[in-house]
Amino acid sequence: MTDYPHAERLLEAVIFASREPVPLRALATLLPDGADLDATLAAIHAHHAGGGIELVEAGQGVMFRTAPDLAFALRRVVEVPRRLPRVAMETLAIVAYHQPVTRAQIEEIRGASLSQSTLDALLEADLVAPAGHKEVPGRPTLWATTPHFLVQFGLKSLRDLPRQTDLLVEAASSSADTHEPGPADP
Amino acid sequence: MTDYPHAERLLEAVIFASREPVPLRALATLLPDGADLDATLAAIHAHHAGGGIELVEAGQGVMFRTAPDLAFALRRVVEVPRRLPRVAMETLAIVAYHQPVTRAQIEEIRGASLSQSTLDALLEADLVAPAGHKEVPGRPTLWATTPHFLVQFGLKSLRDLPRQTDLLVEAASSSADTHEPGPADP
Amino acid sequence: MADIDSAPPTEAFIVQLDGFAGPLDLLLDLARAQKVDLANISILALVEQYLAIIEGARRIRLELAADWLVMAAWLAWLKSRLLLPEDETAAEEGEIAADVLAARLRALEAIRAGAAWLNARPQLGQDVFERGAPEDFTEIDRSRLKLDLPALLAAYLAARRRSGAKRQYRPKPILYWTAQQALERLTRMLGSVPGWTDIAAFLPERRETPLAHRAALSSTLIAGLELARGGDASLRQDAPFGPILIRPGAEHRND
Repeated sequence: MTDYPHAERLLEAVIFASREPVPLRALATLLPDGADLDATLAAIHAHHAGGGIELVEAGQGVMFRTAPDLAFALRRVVEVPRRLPRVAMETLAIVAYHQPVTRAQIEEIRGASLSQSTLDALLEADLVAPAGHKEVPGRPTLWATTPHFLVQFGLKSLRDLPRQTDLLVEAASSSADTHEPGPADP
Repeated sequence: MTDYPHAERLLEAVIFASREPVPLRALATLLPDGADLDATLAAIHAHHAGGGIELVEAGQGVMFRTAPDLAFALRRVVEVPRRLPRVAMETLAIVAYHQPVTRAQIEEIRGASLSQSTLDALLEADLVAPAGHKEVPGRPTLWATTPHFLVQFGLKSLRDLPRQTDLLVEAASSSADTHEPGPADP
Repeated sequence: MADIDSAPPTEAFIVQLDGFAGPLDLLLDLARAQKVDLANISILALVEQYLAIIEGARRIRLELAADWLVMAAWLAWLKSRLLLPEDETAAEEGEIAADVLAARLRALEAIRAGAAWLNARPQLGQDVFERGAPEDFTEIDRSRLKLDLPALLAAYLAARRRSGAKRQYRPKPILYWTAQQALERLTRMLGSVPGWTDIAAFLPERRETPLAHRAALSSTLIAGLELARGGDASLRQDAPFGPILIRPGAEHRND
């Protein structure tokens, strides 16, 4: 369509194929005799003006970049969902099965202390929420799962969780003394 | 300085940004409503005609690459891997024409054993790849060309390979010269 | 066909035998040297040239690769069939074998032409070049959580199993009211009671078993004695096995 001088074609190709911005000095050595570097670069720049790509200066050299205003249209968002850390998942599961439940109870069931960051992560993900206080000295906060928890796990209600007895065949008897009722129990 | 429609700018940018060919389907999803893919690509192609880079179809998509006639000048600037030796090219041609093909079949056609270094070179260049096993005793590996093979040689599909009978006529008419030009040359 | 015998390039071939990728490669080159369509080459002339080259090569280098010699033996057999067939069957065998050889040469020639065609194309990375510095507009969004029920259940089982395993080593929890607990309760409550009060009033509300009740009573008595020792409370029992009364303050102050 346009009439390209050889110098312009050559520099365009070299800048295109290079991995790094091409230093002006390197471009100058490539130019055919008599061709002017600035004029050639200006011609390349003009040829692409208003197009999808543009010639830009970078450091001591030049390079092609896609036009910045197109970045939004070209942006492709790839969702890579995170997994909850194991500790958070276990805590969530205990809240789901034993709610409403105090922090101390969670710690007893897991047999390990519960860090604030784990609880924060579950709160931030809107998976657990405070559900009043237990009426014992110190009035500790009770924790329960949120409606969002049900949505996230594709459950219609807490009753959709498998019963503890179906899940914990051998642990069911040993758990009888401390924390019996599962969410499916009335 | 041409007046660019938005669709043209957008596709130019997205094809330019990628090192690999961009599948036509991906381009179609990016296209603004009402814009025609073929027409837009034709416009981009025309805009770059005669320039240092050109739009070509390769594999299932389109890509920009430098103009072939600049090869000599570019080889001085851009690092170029060694060309495949004749044995490797012949082996590649056998795989291309007879795929999927076993090693024994390749050796039968060339009347010589296939060296490990030749196979390594083709694998390393991502030109051939295993394509299952032949269901005969010993279940030998079958070999086929890769998608990159098409890109490397600027082919849209394996159907772009000239027919062997046409090649023989070509070879016979150009008598016993060593390297006759292929039909793709102007 | 006239110049086949006039220009046998045997000397050159002997020297360059290593340059050929096997006997078939050499045969094809010899065939091409006949400068005619591969369909019309003289197999007999080809065979004689090959045998001459191998013969010459053996004079120079005894260690000739096996496949060159195998091909030579087969071609010698083919030559005998083509030149002096013992009978009609032998002649037919010779013709078939010659056809097979010609077909193999044509197949190899076609592949060579294919390789040449590929070689003549502008190759990416050799003659034409892709974008050197590609741009990636992909953004990774890790804000969403990957949650599924099996993982939740597995986590629950893991938590229960671990704590279950731990529980086996734990001593049985003390369910009884300790003297320490009684002391705290008594200290807290005694201030709000003006006069003599049955010590049983200071027992905790929850006493599941008679044993727990007796344990709580004795703990509270010990706590009362402890307070009396420090002068913070006074104790009194009016009759044997009667109720034990307690009030804040030392004994002598009220007498």
